[in-house]
Amino acid sequence: MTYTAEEMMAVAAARRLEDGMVCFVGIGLPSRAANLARATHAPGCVLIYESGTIGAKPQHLPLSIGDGELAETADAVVSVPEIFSYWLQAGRIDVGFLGAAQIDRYGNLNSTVIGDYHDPKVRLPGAGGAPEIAMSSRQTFVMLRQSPRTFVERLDFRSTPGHGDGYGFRDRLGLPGAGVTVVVTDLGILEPDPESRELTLTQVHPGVVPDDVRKATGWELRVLGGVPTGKEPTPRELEALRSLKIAA
Amino acid sequence: MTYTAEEMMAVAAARRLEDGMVCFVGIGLPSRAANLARATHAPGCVLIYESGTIGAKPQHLPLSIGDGELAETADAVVSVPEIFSYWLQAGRIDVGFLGAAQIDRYGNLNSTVIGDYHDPKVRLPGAGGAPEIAMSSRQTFVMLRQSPRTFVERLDFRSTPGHGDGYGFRDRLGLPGAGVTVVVTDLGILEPDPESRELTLTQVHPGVVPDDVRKATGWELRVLGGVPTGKEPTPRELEALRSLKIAA
Amino acid sequence: MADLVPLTEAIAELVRDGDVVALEGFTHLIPHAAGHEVIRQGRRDLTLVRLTPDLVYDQLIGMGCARKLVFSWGGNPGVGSLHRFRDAVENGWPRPLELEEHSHAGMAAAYAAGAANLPFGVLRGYRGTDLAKRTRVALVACPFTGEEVEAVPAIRPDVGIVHAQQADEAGNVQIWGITGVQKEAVLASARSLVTVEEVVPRLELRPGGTVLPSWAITAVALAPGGAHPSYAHGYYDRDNAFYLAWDAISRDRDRFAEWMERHVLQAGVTVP
Amino acid sequence: MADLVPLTEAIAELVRDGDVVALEGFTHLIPHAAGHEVIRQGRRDLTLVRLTPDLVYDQLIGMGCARKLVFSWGGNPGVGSLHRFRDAVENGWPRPLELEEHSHAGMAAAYAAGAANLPFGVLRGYRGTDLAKRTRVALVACPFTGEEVEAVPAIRPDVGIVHAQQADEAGNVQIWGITGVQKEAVLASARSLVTVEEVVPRLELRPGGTVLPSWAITAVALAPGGAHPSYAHGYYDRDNAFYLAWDAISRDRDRFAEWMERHVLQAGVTVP
Repeated sequence: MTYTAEEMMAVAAARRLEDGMVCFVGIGLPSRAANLARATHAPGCVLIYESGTIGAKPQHLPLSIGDGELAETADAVVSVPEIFSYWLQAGRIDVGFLGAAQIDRYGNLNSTVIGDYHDPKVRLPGAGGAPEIAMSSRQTFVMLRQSPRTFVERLDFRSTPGHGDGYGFRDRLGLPGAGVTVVVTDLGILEPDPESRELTLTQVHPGVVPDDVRKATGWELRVLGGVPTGKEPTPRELEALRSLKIAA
Repeated sequence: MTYTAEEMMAVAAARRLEDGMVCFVGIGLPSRAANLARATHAPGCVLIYESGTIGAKPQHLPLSIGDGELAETADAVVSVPEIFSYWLQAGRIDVGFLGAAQIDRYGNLNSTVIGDYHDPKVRLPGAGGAPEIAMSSRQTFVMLRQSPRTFVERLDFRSTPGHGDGYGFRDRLGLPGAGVTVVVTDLGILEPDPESRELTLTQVHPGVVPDDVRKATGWELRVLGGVPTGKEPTPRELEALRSLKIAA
Repeated sequence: MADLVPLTEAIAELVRDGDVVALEGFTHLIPHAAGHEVIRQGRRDLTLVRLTPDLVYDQLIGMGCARKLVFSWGGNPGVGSLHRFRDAVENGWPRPLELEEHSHAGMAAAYAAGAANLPFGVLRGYRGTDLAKRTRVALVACPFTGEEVEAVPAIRPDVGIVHAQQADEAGNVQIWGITGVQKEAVLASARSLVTVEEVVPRLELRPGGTVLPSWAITAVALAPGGAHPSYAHGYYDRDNAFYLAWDAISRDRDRFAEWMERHVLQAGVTVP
Repeated sequence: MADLVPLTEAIAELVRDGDVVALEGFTHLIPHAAGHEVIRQGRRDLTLVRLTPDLVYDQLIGMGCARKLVFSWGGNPGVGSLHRFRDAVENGWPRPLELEEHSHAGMAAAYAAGAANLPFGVLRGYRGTDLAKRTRVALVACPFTGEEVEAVPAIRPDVGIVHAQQADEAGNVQIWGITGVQKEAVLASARSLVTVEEVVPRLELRPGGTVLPSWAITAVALAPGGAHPSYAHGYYDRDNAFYLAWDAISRDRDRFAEWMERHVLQAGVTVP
C-alpha cells in the first residue's frame, strides 16, 4: 500500500504511545497520531485538548481544539484555567504533543516570529499552550516536517523550552518534565542523546537514508551508528488512519 | 400578637435588608432573617451560602449550610474555593451576616475560644468563613443575644475584625468592606458611631428601655440621645416568619 | 441585575474608545456579533484581550479599532495565519499594534486572578523561554518553602463580552459545552455584556452548564447566530468552511475592506 | 486507573499511621463509612485535614486516631459543639490534639494550590484577626503593584478521601449537588479514595455534575449509605435527627465509647 509522508509521521508517532497514556494534544498531526493510537493498539489512551475536554473520543478529527464533538465525547469538560492548573501543571499528563515553525538541536521550539521580535519577517501565531505543556508533561513529542528552514542552528525566538543548551538545563530551571523525548519528522525519528541531550537520528523511515536527513537539517546532525529503518505503515494502520475524517 | 425575642431579632434584621441585596448568610438567625426578607418586602434578595449555593430559595430553613434544598433551589452551585474567591473576595456581596460568642465595643467578634488559646476554658468551633465575610462584604450585620457575657470589654480572641480599635482601623489594614454596620440583639439595635466607630445603641425593641441594654452590656454603652423604640413585628411579618419551617 | 437591551445600545453604553476590552470564547461561542457592532460604532484605541484572537480580532485589528493586543495564540485554527493581525504587526497597517504576549496558562491564571480580585496570578510557566523577557511575568518566592514560581498581572478589563446559549427574562445566563475562560472574563471585568442565542422563560440547568446570575452581569443582548462562524453548542456547528475562506478574504487589504463593508458595515445588526 | 476494591482493602492499602489524611465533603457527602473503617483498622497519629471536622472527625478524634487537626470550623452544624473535639482540646482526652486553624477561605485556597501543584495559595484574608498569629499565613507582595496579599501553604495530603454518588465500572466518578472542595481534595492528594453509593454501567452526566476520571483517582470503593448521617443528593437526605442525637451521645466519654463499640467497631463494614 502506498502512503504519504504525513501518514508515515502519524503512524510513527502513534506507535510511540502506550495504552492508557494521558496525552495533551493539539490540532493537526498530533491529534491524528493520538486518535490513530486510540483506534489501534492503544484504545485506552486519554486525549486532553487545551479547550478543557478530558478524555475526548472524537469520531472525526477536529479542525479546532474546541470543536463541539470533543465536548460531547469527553469524560469531563473543565474550564481553561482548570485544565492548565489542576491537570497540566499538576503533572497529570504523560505526553504533550507539539509542533512548531523551528526546532534546534536541543529540541527548543519557535512558534513566535521569524526575524526580529520587534520587526519580524514573519509573525507566527505564538506560544499558546506550548511553554507549559513542554514544561510539565512527563514527556514531549514533537511532530515537524524536516528541512534546513525548520531544523535550524539558531532559533529566531525560543517560544518553548526543550533541553535548552543541553544536559542539566531542565533541572537548573526547575522544569519537572523530561522534555522532548521524541521528534517525529517526515524523514525519521530523532531522540535526545542520553548524555548531551542533543537530538540524534535514531530511526529513518522506509526509503530514507541518513544522508537525506543530514541534508534536511540546518546543523551538523548526530546520527546513531547503524541507524535502523522503521517499519512501513501496516494496512491496518493506514485503514484506521484514513477512516479518521476531518469534521465537515 | 405575642412574639419571642428571637422573632423580634429576625424581624428587625430582615427590615434592614433591601430588595435585590446579595446576602452571604449562615445558618440559624441570619438564615431566618434573610428568608423572612425574601418572603416579605425583599423578594429579590439573593441568598448565598458558603457551601457554594448562589441564589438559593429554600422553602424550609436549612439546619446546615449544605442542605440539599439549597442546591436544588439555587441559580448556581459552585465549589467552595470559587464561592470564596470569585464571589466573596471579588466584592460581590452586599451584606454578610455573622453571629459570634463574644463581641466588643468596636464590633470585633470571637468565635474561637473562651479563655487562653492554648489552654481554653471553652473551645468554640472557630472562625469558619467569618474573617473574610467581615473583610470583603460591603456591610456586615451581626445577630447576637445581648448579655455581659457576650458583649464584653475585651475579647478572649479576635476571630473576626469589626472596626478593630476604632476609626481608621479598616483602612489601615486594607479591609475593603465597611465592616459591621448593624448589630441586632434581643434588646435592640446597635450601630457604629460615624466618628469613633464605637457601637452605639440606636434603637430599642418594644418593651425595652435603654437601661436594660446598658445592664446587658459588658462595657459603658454609648446610647443615642432620645433613642427611638422600634416597631413591633407586624402580623404579616410574624406569619411569614412562622411559616418558615426548619427542614425535617 | 443585567438589563436586557439591544446589542447596539449595549455596545454604545459599555464600550468606550481607549477601553481594555475582552471578547472571550475558546473556539466555542466567540462573540462575533458583538465584535461587529464594536466595528460599526467605530471604536478606537482599544486594548484587545483574548487568548486566541481568532477571526473576530483579525477583523477588529484590520478595521483599525485596536492599539494593543494582549494574547497567547494568534492564528486561524486549523488553517494558518491571521493576515490582518500579521499585517498590523509586520507592516503597521492600518496602524501599529502593540503586543503583550503570554502563554495560554499565563492568560488563564491572569483572568482567574482578575475574577478573584487578586493583583496577580501564580503559575509554573514561561521558564526557559524568550517570552519571559518580552512580557509581564515575574518571580514570587513561596513564603513557606522559598521556592520561586511565576506571577502574571491580573487581567481586569473595562469590559468583558461573551456569547452564551441562553438567558432567562431576569437576565440569568447559561453557557454549556466548552466554557473556556468566559466566566472569568465576565467576573474579571468592570462592566460585562453577554450576547445570547435566545431568551427563554426559565433556564433548565444542563449537564456541564455554567450559570452566571443576572446580578453579576451588566447587560444581556439577544444575538441569534451571534457566534458565527464560531459555533453555539446545541444551536449550530462551527462554520469550518468560513474559517478556510477567511484565509483568502483576509490576505488582501482591499478584499478584506470590501468584505467588511458589505458584510459588517452595511449589514447592520441582524437581530430582532 | 482507579481500582474498584472493597473498602477494607482500600483503607488498609492507602491509609498509614502518621499520614496526613483529608476526608472532605462540605456537609454533603461526608465519607463516614471510610472514616469508620479507618477507626476499625486502628490508625494512629494521623494529621486530619478538613474544613468542617463534623461528626466524622469527632469520632476519629474521640477514638484516638489523630495527633493533629487542620481545620476552619469545628462544630456540630445547627446543633452546637463537637464534644470529642472539645474534650481533646480542653482536656487532652484521649490524647492531646495539636491544632492548625484556618478560615474557610484560607483552607479553600490551600486545597486549590495543592490541586494545582503550587507551593502556596493566595487570598485576601486573616486581616485584623488573632488567627493570623496562631496559624500558617504570610504576606506576599505583588511583583507588579507592590500590594501585599496573604498566602497560605498548599495542602498536599498523603491521602484524600471523598464520597460520591456514582462510579462506572472503569472507575470514573460523578458527584453532583454541593461539591465543596472534593475535587481539590482528591487532586491535591498523593493517594486518593472515592467511596460511592453505587456502581453504574455508564455515567450519565448530570446538571451540576462533576466527573473525576478514573486515572486521576487511586481507588474506588462501593459504600452505599456511606455518607450517613450526612446526605447523598439524589439518594438520601441528611439525618438531622442523628446530628441532634449526637450531642448527647458524644457529651459523655463512656456513652461515646459504648456507641462506637456497638455501631462502628462491632458493626464491621456494612457494604456488600
